[in-house]
Amino acid sequence: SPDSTASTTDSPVIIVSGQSAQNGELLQQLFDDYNAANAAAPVTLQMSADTDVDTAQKALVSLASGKGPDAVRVTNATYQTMIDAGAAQPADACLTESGAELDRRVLDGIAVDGTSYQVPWYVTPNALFYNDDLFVKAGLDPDKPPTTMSEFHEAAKAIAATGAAGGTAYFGNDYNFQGYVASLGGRVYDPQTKALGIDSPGGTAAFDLFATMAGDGSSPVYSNFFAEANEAFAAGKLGMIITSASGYPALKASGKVSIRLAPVPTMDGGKQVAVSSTNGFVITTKDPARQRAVCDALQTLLSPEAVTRTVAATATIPLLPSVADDPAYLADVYEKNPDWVAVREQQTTPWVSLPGGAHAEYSKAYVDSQLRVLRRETPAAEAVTSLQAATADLLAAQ
Amino acid sequence: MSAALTVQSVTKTFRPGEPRILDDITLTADAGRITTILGESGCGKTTLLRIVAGLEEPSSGRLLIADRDVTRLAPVDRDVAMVFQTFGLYPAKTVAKNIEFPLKMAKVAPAERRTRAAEVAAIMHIEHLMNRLPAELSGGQRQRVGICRALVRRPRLLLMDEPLSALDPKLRNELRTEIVALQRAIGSTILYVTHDQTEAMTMSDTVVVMRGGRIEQAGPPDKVFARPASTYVAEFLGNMNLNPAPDVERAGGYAETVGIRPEHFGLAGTRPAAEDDFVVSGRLERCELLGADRILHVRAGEILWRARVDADAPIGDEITLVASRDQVHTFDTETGARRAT
Amino acid sequence: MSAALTVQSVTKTFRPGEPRILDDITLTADAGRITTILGESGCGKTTLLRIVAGLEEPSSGRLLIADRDVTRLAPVDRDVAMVFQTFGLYPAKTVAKNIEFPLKMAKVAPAERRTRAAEVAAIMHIEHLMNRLPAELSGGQRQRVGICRALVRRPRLLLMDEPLSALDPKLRNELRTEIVALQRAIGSTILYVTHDQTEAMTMSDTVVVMRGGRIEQAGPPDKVFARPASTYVAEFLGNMNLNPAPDVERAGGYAETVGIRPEHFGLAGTRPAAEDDFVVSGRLERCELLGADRILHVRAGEILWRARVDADAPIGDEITLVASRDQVHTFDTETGARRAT
Amino acid sequence: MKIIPQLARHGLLALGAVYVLGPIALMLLSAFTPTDDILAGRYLANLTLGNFVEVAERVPLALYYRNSIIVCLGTFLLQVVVCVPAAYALARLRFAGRTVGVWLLGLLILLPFQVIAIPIYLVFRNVGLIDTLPALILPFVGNAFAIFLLRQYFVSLPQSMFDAARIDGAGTLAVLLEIVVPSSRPAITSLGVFTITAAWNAYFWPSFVLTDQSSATIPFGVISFVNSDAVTDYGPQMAMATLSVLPLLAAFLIAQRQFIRGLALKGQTG
Amino acid sequence: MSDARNRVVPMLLIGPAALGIIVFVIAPLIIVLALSLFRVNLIGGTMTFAGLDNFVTELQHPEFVTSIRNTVTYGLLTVLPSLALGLIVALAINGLTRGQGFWRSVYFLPAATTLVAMSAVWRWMFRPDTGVVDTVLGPLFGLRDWLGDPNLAMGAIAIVGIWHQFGLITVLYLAALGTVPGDQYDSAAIDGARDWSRFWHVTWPALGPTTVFAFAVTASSALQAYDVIAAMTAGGPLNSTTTLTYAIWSRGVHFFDIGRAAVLSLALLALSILVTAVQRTGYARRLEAGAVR
Ligand SMILES: Nc1ncnc2c1ncn2[C@@H]1O[C@H](COP(=O)(O)OP(=O)(O)OP(=O)(O)O)[C@@H](O)[C@H]1O
Ligand SMILES: Nc1ncnc2c1ncn2[C@@H]1O[C@H](COP(=O)(O)OP(=O)(O)OP(=O)(O)O)[C@@H](O)[C@H]1O
Ligand SMILES: [Mg+2]
Ligand SMILES: [Mg+2]
Repeated sequence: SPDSTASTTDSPVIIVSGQSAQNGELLQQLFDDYNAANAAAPVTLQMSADTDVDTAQKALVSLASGKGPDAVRVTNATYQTMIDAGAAQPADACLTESGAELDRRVLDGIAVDGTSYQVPWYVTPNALFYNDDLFVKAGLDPDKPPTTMSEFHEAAKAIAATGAAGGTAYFGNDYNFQGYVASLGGRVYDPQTKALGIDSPGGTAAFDLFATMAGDGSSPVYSNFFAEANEAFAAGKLGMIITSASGYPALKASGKVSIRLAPVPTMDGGKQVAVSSTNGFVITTKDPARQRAVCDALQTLLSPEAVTRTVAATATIPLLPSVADDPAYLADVYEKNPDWVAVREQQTTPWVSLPGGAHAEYSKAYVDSQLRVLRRETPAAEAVTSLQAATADLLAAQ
Repeated sequence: MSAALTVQSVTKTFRPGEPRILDDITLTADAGRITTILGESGCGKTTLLRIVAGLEEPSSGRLLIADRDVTRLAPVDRDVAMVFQTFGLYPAKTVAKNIEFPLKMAKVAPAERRTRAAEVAAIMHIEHLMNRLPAELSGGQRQRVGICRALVRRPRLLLMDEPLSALDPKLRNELRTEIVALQRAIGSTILYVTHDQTEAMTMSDTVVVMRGGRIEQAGPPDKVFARPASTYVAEFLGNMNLNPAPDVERAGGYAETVGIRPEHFGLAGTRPAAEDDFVVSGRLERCELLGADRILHVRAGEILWRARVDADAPIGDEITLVASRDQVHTFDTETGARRAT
Repeated sequence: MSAALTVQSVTKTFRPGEPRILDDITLTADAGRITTILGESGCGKTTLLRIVAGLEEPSSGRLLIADRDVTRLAPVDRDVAMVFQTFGLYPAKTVAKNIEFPLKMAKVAPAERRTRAAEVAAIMHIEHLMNRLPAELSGGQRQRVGICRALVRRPRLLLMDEPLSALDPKLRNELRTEIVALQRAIGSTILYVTHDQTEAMTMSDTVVVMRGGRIEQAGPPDKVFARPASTYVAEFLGNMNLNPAPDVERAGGYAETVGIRPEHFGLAGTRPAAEDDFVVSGRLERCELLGADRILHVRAGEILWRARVDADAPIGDEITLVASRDQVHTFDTETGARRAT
Repeated sequence: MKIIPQLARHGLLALGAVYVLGPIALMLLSAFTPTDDILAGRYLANLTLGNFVEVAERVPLALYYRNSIIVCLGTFLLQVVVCVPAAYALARLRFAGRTVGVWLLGLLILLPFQVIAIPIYLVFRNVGLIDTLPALILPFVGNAFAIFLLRQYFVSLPQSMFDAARIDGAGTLAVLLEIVVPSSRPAITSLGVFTITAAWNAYFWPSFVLTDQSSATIPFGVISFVNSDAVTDYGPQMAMATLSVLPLLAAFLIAQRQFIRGLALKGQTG
Repeated sequence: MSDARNRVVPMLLIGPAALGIIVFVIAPLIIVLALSLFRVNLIGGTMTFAGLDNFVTELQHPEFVTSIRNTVTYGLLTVLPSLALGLIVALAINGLTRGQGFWRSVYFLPAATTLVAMSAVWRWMFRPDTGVVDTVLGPLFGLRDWLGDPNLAMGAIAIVGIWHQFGLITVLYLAALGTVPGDQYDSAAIDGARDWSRFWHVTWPALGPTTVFAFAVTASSALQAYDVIAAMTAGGPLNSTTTLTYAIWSRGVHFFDIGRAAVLSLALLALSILVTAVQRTGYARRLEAGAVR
């Protein structure tokens, strides 16, 4: 067992990752290479297709029963939960020791009350993905993607007029939504003040936008966003989708559509801001020797080579700004994909999650509210109000 | 006498290519009489009855009921009723409902249904059981319900498939008498299947002996009993002694079997003897008391003879049995057929 | 003669407070003999046998087998075997395995098991069936397997509960003979339940007639037949005519029933008459041919008499029947008990 | 003359078979078709085993099969060992508490496992059974439904067989092993079908008590192709579904004769 | 055969099963009752007494009523249709002169499949617009995107539920039809009962015990519906397919709220007792005794 003191490092380091479909192969390769180079404490990667939330919860349960993994892959949706449960160990030392000069935005994203509890792998902002061919077909200029939501809406209408589905501004959770709220100067949740900002101009405007677009047919309504929207876009049936940049390889995989990327359109009257979610690993073992071994393994993710491979595969923001323009590393990639530069340079706001167990339930409540808005069962204003009230109850119950 | 039922050259094969279960059966049942079908297990009795009822179709041949061709008619349109060996009552219905059921299917009005059911129930003495379920009846009572249900439609022809064989002997005696009385009372035509000799002999106006899907012999019971057409019939009706003929009895050089009924043997000396009497002597091997009579098992060499004598006849160890010549039947050993005498 | 089985005052009640199924039964079965228990359905025959076997416990009373008290012993320790009406074979075992099973349970070595099973199978002529499953056998064959299984342990006492009633009449005759032969051959003690009169009369050394949980009469079959202790016994053994006595026959002022067996009637004039003969005259109502005999149904006023006479006796419409005085039984009408004569 | 109604029946059944077999056929077709072709509706245009190869690469199939087989057989065998004696006693022996027992069976048979899943989960967590195969087996060993099914059959066995066995000197154990079990093959087979199907298909309980792969059963393999939030890989998904379904289908086709005999209920629930 | 032995042997036989049932059914039932009174922190491993708090919170939460209503709806949508379909198909197969075995196998196949796997297939068949259901049935009935539509999703789940279990019901009924005494059909034919009367007066009463058993099987699988939902809709959209079972899982495992999940478990228990009670009514008893027509 990984926790038994006798066998601190001679058993493999166990790292759990869900979301195998999201860059799982790349992750496996990175650790395979690590294992090949360093046989002392090899990594066993336990990967599943579970969602990030399920992965975190299962890990928490096994940790509580005393036989958990050494590290767990997290996203912003689960990071806070791991910390609140006391499962995540501080990673500052490990980060410092690696000597990696991390992007400021990354460090901001992972610092909780001044301490970092994870070793990041990549930071993914959301971005506008659009289908070059459909743009042309709709009489739009693919070189001038929409920069505001009004333009986005117009473009969606034009595409919808061709018979394809227009575009989706919403997402399968509140990832996009948090960006829209920020664009109009709010914050869905402030960890410091514990204030909620769902019921804010940005929140209302976002829900309004979703409802209007669904109403005029320029946005399809997917009740199961992840399965349907991605598939529709990959199949060339959806013109635009605002989603995480890290989804790039999966969307690209079908090879049928000419994907172009652009920064997330700005909310009308707001500022351009994307949401960023950090994908990384929290160290969960409490055994110092094993912590060492885990840290050692995770540090490979911070090497310029790893960052290059990751970004090349995912269109995410490089953890190390220095490699971006380095001809030895990413310069080539950006040259080949000029769209990516704008995406990389977006203003970002970290995707926050609610503390403790509240996040999962909030997340579900959010998706339900969004769907009601999309189906125009609930007006936007009412939806934000009731969602905020329900979320407040959840926070109070913590 | 008019024929209530005519079966013409009926043949039945269940699966093509397999042997015939019924092989060219032709018979008539006289109106107002009881015709009994007799034969060993599996000889086709039930199959014949089911074909007459319309529950099976004949592979070839015709059926006439009261001179109307019914070969292709549904059971209910043939105006026949049937009493099953296994009763075939509806377990979820009361006795009254069971009896009324055929009338209900014929859309008879409820009031009349009740009257007619009560009528037949009275004939069979089950008026007091009308509200019971079949599960709450004894075997004899169930069979009476079955008969009532068959009678209530006043069918032209009543088919009964071993109606008494599942019952205990006392009930069997009782119901046998009741069935005959009933038939006398309402003058119906009955086709009755049994493999009980007593039933066949006592109840029927005609017996039909079947064997392997064919009719072996048919006629009034006393005639069949007196002149069985084969060893099969002789054994089946009256449990005849069938033994190889002693050398002196052989004629024409082919093997013969003699048949003598146990009750036709007498003890030598207790009856007037004739010149040509058939005589056997042997050792008494076993002696079964059968109420007023005794069955003596007498061994003469390899051969065992049974004789039925008075229970109080004096017997010793060595016994001589005598039968008069006209009670001695002879059969061809090979084919079992009666020798012309 | 030593008693193989003694039943002492055995009583059985299944549920407290309910009437007794067996009520103070006392009987002995002689070693090496066949004792037959007879009685109407539900009178407790099976229950008694099951108590003897140890399958049920008596509510009170004692059982001795070969003078050893076995009342509290498990079935297997009583040295009894049983043959069931419904065979009770093990469907998943071959015939050989079925027969060997009791020996296997007794931890007899496999080789010896096989020898002994083959032995009994030979007695019952089923050697060729040893590898079949019960489902592949006919009823008669199954029952023979049941008997073999009972015999193979060489039990002191063999219990048989209506072993033949599920079979057809021909098979029944065959097996009846085989069972008697077997019993003669190995000299076992048999307690035999039946409700077939013929079986009871022909096979047994002693018959025990039961009625409603009590023993109505017990004794050698000819004795019981000759002097039935009650109308119940008289009717059960030999189907006696039981009718109200004519006024002149009444004695002592209380109601009497006279009983005369059909075969003890003669036609007036065909036999020597005596002064005190019992005479009835009436109209012939029905006449049943029974092979060599005829059953005459003679109605005298309200009363119907049956008489068995020779099939060839001359008969008219008006008939006078005669029975000699010593063949006339009288019973108390109220209780059914035999009047001392 | 009875040809027409017979044909009508076959026609009706064939129509129903579209509903019944449709999904299975679609699954089989898709399993051998590349995902792109599936999406375009071109089944079998390019026959491939690639989906199966991909499944084999992405999930530890052998492990899943091994676990599923252990769980199925373990549950079934233990159930037979535990439930056959109980069902025999409830069907054939007279003792105080029998009526209560039979009555309780009738009550428990409808109790959804989900009602009690949480406490069992908590207990297993405390005794360290999480992520183990026994955790998937133990809760189903003493099973009311199994006892009910077997009892129903035992009640219909002829009494004389049991009487004969007692007279032949068979003790309780011998009666069970030599008489009851061999005579009850159909009932035990149908119990096997119920139990093995349930265990093979179970997802609710395993998703409760399993957090890692080591004890995961076949349904996890399927789920791992369903739950991803990226574009769905229909080909491998259907290949995995096929792989998960085939063993049971084969087993059923082999055992069906016995199974169907065991399902002919005669008696009552009591 | 001593009295002591008489008492000990049954206990030995019942013992292991009784132990299993006590440990894994009775005791957990008691624990559920207790848990509903506590606030349970699984990760921290603490339990604090909460009185009736869990009940108050849960009973006020829309999820409570919704999940009960959905469970009942699912039961209504699956139990009777499964019985009816199973019976109809069994009758159709039973009347065949040849091909009985073939059709029996065909109709049983779904019951032998892995529900989770087949749910994936079904989910795909229900895909909006491009799935088989929308392309074939959509134009006929004007319904689309079953799984995405809160009004249709439960129907879709029920279609899959019925699909998976009615073959088993068919086989149950077929087995029962094989044991209906033939002499009753013969009687009915002679008595003039044709198709419907014959079914109603002979077949249906004889199928009583099987109907009761089949009801128990389908009702219990309706109460336990989880796999299809987990694989096809995850309780959505808008909780329209959140049954009690799914709610227990999401509340207890997904939201880590064991106390309130226990309350939901108790609701499921109450529902199953209710169904059992229905099963014990006069009608069902008469049905079981084969005395209903
Ligand atoms: N439906 C059927 N399919 C095939 N063979 C059948 C069918 N019904 C009867 N038989 C066969 O036809 C033959 C005659 O059967 P039937 O039932 O008429 O005999 P039975 O004379 O009534 O015999 P028993 O005295 O035993 O009732 C038997 O060999 C039987 O196996
Ligand atoms: N286990 C039991 N519990 C209650 N009553 C029983 C039980 N076994 C038998 N009886 C009753 O005891 C009486 C005698 O039954 P038993 O089986 O001994 O009759 P039988 O003489 O063998 O009848 P048959 O000739 O019909 O076989 C019957 O009234 C029967 O209902
Ligand atoms: Mg017959
Ligand atoms: Mg009896």
